[in-house]
Amino acid sequence: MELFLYTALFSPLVGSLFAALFGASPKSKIAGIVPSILLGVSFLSSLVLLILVMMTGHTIHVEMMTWMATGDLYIPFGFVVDQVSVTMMIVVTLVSTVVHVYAIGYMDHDKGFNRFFAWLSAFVFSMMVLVMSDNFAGLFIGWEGVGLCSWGLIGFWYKKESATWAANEAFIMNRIADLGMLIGIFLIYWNTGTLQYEEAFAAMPSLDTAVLTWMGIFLFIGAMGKSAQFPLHTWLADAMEGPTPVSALIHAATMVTAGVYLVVRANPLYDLIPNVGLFIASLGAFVALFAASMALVNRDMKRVIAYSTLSQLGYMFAAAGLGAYWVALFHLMAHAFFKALLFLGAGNVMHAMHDELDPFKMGGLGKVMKGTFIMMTLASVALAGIFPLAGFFSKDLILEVAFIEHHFIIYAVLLLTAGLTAFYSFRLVALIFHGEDRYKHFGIDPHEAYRFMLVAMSPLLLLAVIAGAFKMGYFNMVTELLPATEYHVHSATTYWIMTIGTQLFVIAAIAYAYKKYTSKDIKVPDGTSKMENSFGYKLLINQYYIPHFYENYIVKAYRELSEVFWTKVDQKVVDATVDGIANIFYQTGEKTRDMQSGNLSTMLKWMVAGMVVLLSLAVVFGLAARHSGEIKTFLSGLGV
Amino acid sequence: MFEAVAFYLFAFLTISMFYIAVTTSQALYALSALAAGMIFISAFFFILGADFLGAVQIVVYSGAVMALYAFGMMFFDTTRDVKEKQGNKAIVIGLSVISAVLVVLIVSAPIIGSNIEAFYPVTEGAGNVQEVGMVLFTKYLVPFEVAAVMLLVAMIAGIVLAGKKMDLSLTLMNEQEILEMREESKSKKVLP
Amino acid sequence: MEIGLNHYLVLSTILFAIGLVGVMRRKNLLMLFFATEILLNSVNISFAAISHYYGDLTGQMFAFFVIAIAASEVAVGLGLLIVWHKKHNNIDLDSMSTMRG
Amino acid sequence: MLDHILSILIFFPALAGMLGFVVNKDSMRSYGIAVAAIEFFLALWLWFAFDSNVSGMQFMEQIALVPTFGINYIVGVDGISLFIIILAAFFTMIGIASLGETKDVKNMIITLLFLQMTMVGVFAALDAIVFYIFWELSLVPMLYIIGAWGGPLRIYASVKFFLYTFAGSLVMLVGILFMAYFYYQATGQWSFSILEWYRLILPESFQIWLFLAFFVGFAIKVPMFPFHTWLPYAHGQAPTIGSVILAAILLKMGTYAFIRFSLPLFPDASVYFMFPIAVLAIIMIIYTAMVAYAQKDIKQVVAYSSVSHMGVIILGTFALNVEGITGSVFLMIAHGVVSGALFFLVGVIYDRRHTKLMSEFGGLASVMPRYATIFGLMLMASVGLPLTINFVGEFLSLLGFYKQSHILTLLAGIAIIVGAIYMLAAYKKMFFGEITKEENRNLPDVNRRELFALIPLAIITVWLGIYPKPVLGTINTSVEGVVQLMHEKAISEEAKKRIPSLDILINKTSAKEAQ
Amino acid sequence: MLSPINVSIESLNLMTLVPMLIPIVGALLIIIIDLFKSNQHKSLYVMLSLLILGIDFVALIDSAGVFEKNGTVMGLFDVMLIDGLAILSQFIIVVASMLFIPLALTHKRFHEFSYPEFFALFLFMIAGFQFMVATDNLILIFVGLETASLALYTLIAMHNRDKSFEAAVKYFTMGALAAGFFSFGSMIFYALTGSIEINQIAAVLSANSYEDIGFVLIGVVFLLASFGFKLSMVPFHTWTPDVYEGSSAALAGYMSIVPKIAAFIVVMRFFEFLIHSGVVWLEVILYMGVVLTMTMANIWALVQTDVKRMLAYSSISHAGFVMAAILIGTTQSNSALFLYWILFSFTNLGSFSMLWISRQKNLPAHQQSDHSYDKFAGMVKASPIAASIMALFMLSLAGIPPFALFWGKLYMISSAVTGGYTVLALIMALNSAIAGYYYLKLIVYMFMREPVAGYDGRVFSSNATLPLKTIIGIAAIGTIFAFLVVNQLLDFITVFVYNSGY
Repeated sequence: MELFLYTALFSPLVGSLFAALFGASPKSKIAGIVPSILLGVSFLSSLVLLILVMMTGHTIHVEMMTWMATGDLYIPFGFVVDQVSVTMMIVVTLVSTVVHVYAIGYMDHDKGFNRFFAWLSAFVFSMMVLVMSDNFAGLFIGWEGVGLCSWGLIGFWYKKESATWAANEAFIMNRIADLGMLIGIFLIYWNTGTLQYEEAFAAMPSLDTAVLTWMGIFLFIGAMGKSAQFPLHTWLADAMEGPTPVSALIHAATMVTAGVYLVVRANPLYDLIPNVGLFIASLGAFVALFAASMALVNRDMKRVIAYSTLSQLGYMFAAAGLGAYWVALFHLMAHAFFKALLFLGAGNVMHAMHDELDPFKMGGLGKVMKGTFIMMTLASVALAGIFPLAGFFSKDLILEVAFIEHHFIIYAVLLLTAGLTAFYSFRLVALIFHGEDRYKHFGIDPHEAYRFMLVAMSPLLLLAVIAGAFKMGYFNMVTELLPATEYHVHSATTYWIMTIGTQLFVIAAIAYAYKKYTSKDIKVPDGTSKMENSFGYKLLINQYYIPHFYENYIVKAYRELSEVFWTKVDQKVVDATVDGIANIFYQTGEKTRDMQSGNLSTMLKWMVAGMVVLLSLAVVFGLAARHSGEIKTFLSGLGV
Repeated sequence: MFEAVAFYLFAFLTISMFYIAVTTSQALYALSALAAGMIFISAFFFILGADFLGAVQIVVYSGAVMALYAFGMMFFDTTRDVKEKQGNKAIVIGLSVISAVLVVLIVSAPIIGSNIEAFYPVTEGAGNVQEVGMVLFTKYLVPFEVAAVMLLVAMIAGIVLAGKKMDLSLTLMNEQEILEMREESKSKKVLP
Repeated sequence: MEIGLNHYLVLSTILFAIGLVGVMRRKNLLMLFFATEILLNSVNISFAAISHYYGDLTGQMFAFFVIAIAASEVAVGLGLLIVWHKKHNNIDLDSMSTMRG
Repeated sequence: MLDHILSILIFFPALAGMLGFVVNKDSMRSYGIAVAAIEFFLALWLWFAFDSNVSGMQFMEQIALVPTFGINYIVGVDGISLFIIILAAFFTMIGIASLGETKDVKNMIITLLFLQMTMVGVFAALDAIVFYIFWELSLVPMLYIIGAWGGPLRIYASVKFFLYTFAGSLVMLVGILFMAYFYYQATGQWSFSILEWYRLILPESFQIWLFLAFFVGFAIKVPMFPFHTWLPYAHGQAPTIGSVILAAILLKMGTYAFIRFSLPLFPDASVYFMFPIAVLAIIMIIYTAMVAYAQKDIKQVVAYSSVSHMGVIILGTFALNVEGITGSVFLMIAHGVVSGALFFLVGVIYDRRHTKLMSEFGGLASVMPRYATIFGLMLMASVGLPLTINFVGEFLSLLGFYKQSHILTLLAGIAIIVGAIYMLAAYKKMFFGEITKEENRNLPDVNRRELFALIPLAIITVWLGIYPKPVLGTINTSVEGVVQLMHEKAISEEAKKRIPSLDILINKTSAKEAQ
Repeated sequence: MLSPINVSIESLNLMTLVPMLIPIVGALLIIIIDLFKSNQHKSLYVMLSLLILGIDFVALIDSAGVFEKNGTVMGLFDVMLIDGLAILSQFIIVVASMLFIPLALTHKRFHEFSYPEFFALFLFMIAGFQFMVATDNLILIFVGLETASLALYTLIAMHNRDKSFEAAVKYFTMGALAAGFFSFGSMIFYALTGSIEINQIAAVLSANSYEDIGFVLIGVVFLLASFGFKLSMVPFHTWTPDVYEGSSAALAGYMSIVPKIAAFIVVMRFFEFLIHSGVVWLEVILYMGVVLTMTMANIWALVQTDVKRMLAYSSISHAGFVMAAILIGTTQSNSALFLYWILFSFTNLGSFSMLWISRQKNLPAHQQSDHSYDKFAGMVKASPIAASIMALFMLSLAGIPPFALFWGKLYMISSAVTGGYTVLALIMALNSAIAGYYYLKLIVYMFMREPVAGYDGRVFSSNATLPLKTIIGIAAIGTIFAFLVVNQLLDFITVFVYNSGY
């Protein structure tokens, strides 16, 4: 079985290295095909492992070799395939296989084709390390690895200023969170003496709650960065500068969910500290609403989807924070499928529209791109959570959890968000595929994507539709490891009211979106309409001015402070002090060298003067010595 | 009483002579005042019973030293005032103050240790010259001889420095010039 | 009014101080040499006086050697004086300051 | 031969350098490479023959030098110094091999060989005076390298470098002499042998003063804030090879000396000064990282980044536990490799364009993809990405210090953020974007000679990042010895508490192995 | 009446006089040779002097053997005092002189070497210094000092150019003032104790337990001023740079070593007992003097533009450094003084010799003085070996290990530490750092600067001949390999110093 494990883990690496071999040479198809095939292999191995885990309930734990060992510390490269990690493996390998195949078409005309696959496969490998590692250090390797690949892929079109800027932003923001994670790891090590999940979690119940709380907080800070939770969320929208397959894979399906995975993985810890859990849930709910609100007005197709991702991550955290780890994980999985699908569909549209991203400039594309149209619509339906698509099973469950746990505010927020989700999803669909063919004004001649790209997307479509069916099987498997809380509303009536109410609310939102955005009056907004000048709109389109705030008050301040440190402090204070000391000596020399006037008379005077000074000192001392008795009486008379 | 009168007289004389010697702007005055001061000093030696020393003082200074000086003065125009640019007077004044302090101190406290034993006591009944000879040629034989060497050194130094050979400097001439000079001096030697 | 050692010492110190003043204010090399002679001579008075009051001959010895030293210094000093005068035709101290700093 | 391998390692390059005067100018480069390669293989042999289970000194040699005054030529190597010696040999080799078109190449190579002698000598010396001799002597070749081959401000930079370090080490010399005097008082014998000194337990007040005396010397060498200002000048003006060796080896002398002298000799003072030094280290980390961000010259960026990383090393050293110290020793090697490589890389571009201003570049990624790749790898190593060599060291250093202080570690951890900021910004300025300058359009990519230096470094960077064990294990053994010694010597309660006793630790590990 | 005295020859210990008599006899011999046949080549006199000094050296070895066996020997009515200090310092004097005298064999002709009297005076001077160190009688010290000084003034002036006359006059005049100080100081001590022998002065003073401390201090001040002049302590140093600049480089190097060691011995003899009897004032004054001398001289050296002048200031600073040994006053510090001075001799003679071989007769337009820094710019291009050797001497002077002077500094600072003068040790260390700057400056000029226009590389060895090169070679070897002999030297010195009771 270890063979499958290693195959699943290292195939992407091999694929990456293979593609990297061609890194500097002109595009060659093989650099795309081989990694895709290898990912397929990885997927199949994961599947085998999944079946194995499902059937037998056994987990596989291997220790490949020692990584670091010093003092008390012992960190191996250890990998574990258990119910949680195998779920993640399936999600990761499946989505990435699809994305790889898709990207062969998508990146067809790009000069950096080979490089792209090297990065992409490397990302998959890192992600696999992240999910499969059996210890926090290994997790951290993957954690940073995906960060690196994300940097490389966001900034893939490195000639674009905005892309490289976004890449750096993403990396640095993630680093801020990584610091939290690192501190969390240190805390775990110094308190439990190990970084292995099993041993560490086993030791935790005996620890002080304060310590555990700190651990929970710091680990969650790590999760916040990777999963772009408020206030570290701005990078995710900017990350849309990367190629669309990257957005689909990294910024929708896999990497951003790593934070959720971490919380799920650390469930024994979070179970011990429900307060932190509640905080996580609240933050999740807040982010869900917050991100959804920004998605309402955004005029960048990919950014809308990105905000939607953010919002869904909020859902997941809400679930995980409330202790419903399996629900969070389930939503993670379902979300991965339909969101990746949505992104890939958006990619098709972009291709068709020659990289135009403003949906107001599209319209009526449904006629030209039937396949894409169907897929994106279904994905949106799934995202909105309409029965019986995947979203319904996972998302409604989260609502139920919130309800059952008696966190009604969270519930209300999440419910509202569900409506908003439906609205903005279908706003997008409506604007892109329905209504007038506004694109004609811009002289664009859209066309459908390659057929194999659509074929490649089909597994995702399928899963987005039917994933709900796996719920019970999944539940049975995963609760071997995670707390097996079943969430049932106590009374059937309430349940039905809730479910149907939610559905109706969502459908109403969809209908409203359709009504509003399929009308023939839709024009490309030019900043003149009343709505666009309203405060709310401005607030939302400017993302609550948060990026503005970051740019002006943090980035700029940092830059200026750095400049001050260099030009003022380092050069004018620290260095100037050193040079100043040296100069004191030199200047003293320059000033006093006149003492050596070269005139013999002056020299003689110096000599006599020196003697006289010594003499007067001697006389003073001699007098003092001779009259020491009197001086003493005198002083004592003064009371000294 | 005699001693006191003599002391004060000669003290006054030496002080004024030396004062003139260091303050006058006439080289000749200075020279004369110095010579006179030297002679007056010998008076103290006689008062103090150091006859030999007094004799030496007179011989060396008024004879040898002054002769040398006069010899040296032949080079200079002694009739005109020596112009000396004076710098900061404060230093000179300061030094005088300190000297005053020193004087006061020495006057106010007797310097002689109470338990001093003479290492080379004055022998009763012997003349000063004899005593001096006795000590000089036993204990101070080596310094005496070294002093002789020192005088030899001074003599050589005087001869070398004042000699004609110093007129032309080999240090400043290049090889060519030195050779030419050599040739010239040889031919000169032949001529007269 | 007994004349004690201290009288001689004070005298000697005064003369020494005069010598020092001379050393400091003289700008003519020859006159400067006079001042140094005064310095040495003033000390001789003290030596003779101490020698007298201690009844010890060492002081006289010292004075004797000081005289010898003074004489040799004169010889060398005069030599230097002459050589300088030959080259520069003056014996002014202020002209001797080519080296400085 | 193995008995004298350290002496051979020390004096072989100098001897070869001496003979090098005879070698013809045109063949000098080959001669240099050959000598350095032999030296490197000797160093490898040393590693091969080294018993990594022994925590004490190995290959000790002792020759009386001034026995009356207790000065002996004692050399030896343990896990702490072993790898730095190898690194020194390695960098000299690839440094000479990758030497570009330089004037007076002969002088340069001879100087480098002399420099190598001093470097190996410092790390092998076990007698304080011998250590001091090599320590000071190492300034001279470096002075020459910077001063003769450097940039426009080279003389200012080299003199500053020399005098600053010199002043510091003279204070250290007073400390050394004081220490010897204590030894003399305690035993009635003069001795400068470090191992002998280890047996001495000093009263705490003396420890503090002596610690400070040594600290001045070491801190300037490291260089620690606020003594660091010579470094940017030295790096900024030095030729590539000078910067490489300065960053890779010479700076390590300071941190190495902390571990060799300050910690075991003055355990109580080390604890006493732990927090002040940690604060300095944190200022170093954050402040210099910010200064690095403000730089316009890529070499200055790397130079300031060096200071920043040295801060982490200091922090790890003063964690005073096995994890931290091992981490800091490892980070010394890691930083040597990575910053050395970065300076090489800067040199590559400087050779082509004769400028180091970042504004002169932009879009290099498309012109010099291989260069960009290697630079990227080193950049990632520099920011401490896992599976690169730096991460292991930084992780362990910070981990170690976390035991001592949470808040300070948190602050120090900002290193990973600020480090990323200036490095990524610099990379972006140089490599990303459109090519704006016409001169950059046809720059040749890295050539074979440069690859000869860069590829091995890249391999080490990744290899030791993934599999640090052979190095880490050896270091660990020796560090355990040091920590145990410190614990045993510590007088104050505080120190006993701060410095872990290893009996427990050793038991634990063996228990783990038993399982 | 005076009765005749019988003195047995044995009790005179005439042997004690032998090392001083040899140079005197040698000097007379040279004069006599000149009398019979004048205008002989200077090499004859150089070799004769060398031989005589060699014999002197052998005689010293003999005295050293006697000292090791019998300890301190007094001779000739207890005027001569042959103890460890005397022997050690005479070794330094003689060896330094032996290293100096071949420097007369220059390629170019210089005025002084055309005189046989030069060599005679030189030998007389050595005898004078030897007398000065081998006695504790103030009279003999005075006479010896004057003999040597008068000869030295003449040697300087014999270089025969304006600057050397100026130097000689300055040196002479200030020397005369110092002589006045010396005699006045001696007078005060004579008045206080009735003796002019240092050990008896010490005995008497301690017997009456320094009741007249005020007068003691006044006497000390005068002696300090006079020896401060000889040792060029600030503010009595002003003659040093000018005299060094005015005299030939070789003689300047010689002056930086031999007269000073002689003065050090006297100072050590005189101040040691005062320091040890707890005269706090003296300790404070010496402390200040040492620090001031070291630091100020260093600071002035920083701003010099001429290498020889720089070296002059540097040697003032070194003297201050060594003066610390007297202040510390332990056996270790006194041994350190000798060790330092021996090592310093080699290095400093070497560096001055390097200047000497590059001496030009006529200065080119761009050059301000004989040995301005500019002259050495880019020297490594023209003569790399000469530049390297010069750099070696500079590094050694700066105290870079393992070169000679480092060991001296090491032992000196150690003695300060051991003696409880930690702050002083730190000041000494930091002064070495300041000094590093100006030594480095020359290295920078030689190795890192481009030569100035109109540059002629041959100038750096224009004055070199085989003997000069040999001397430089000896100095260089001594500088590099000092670490091999430090141990033996230290053993030797310590035994001698310790057995002399210092």
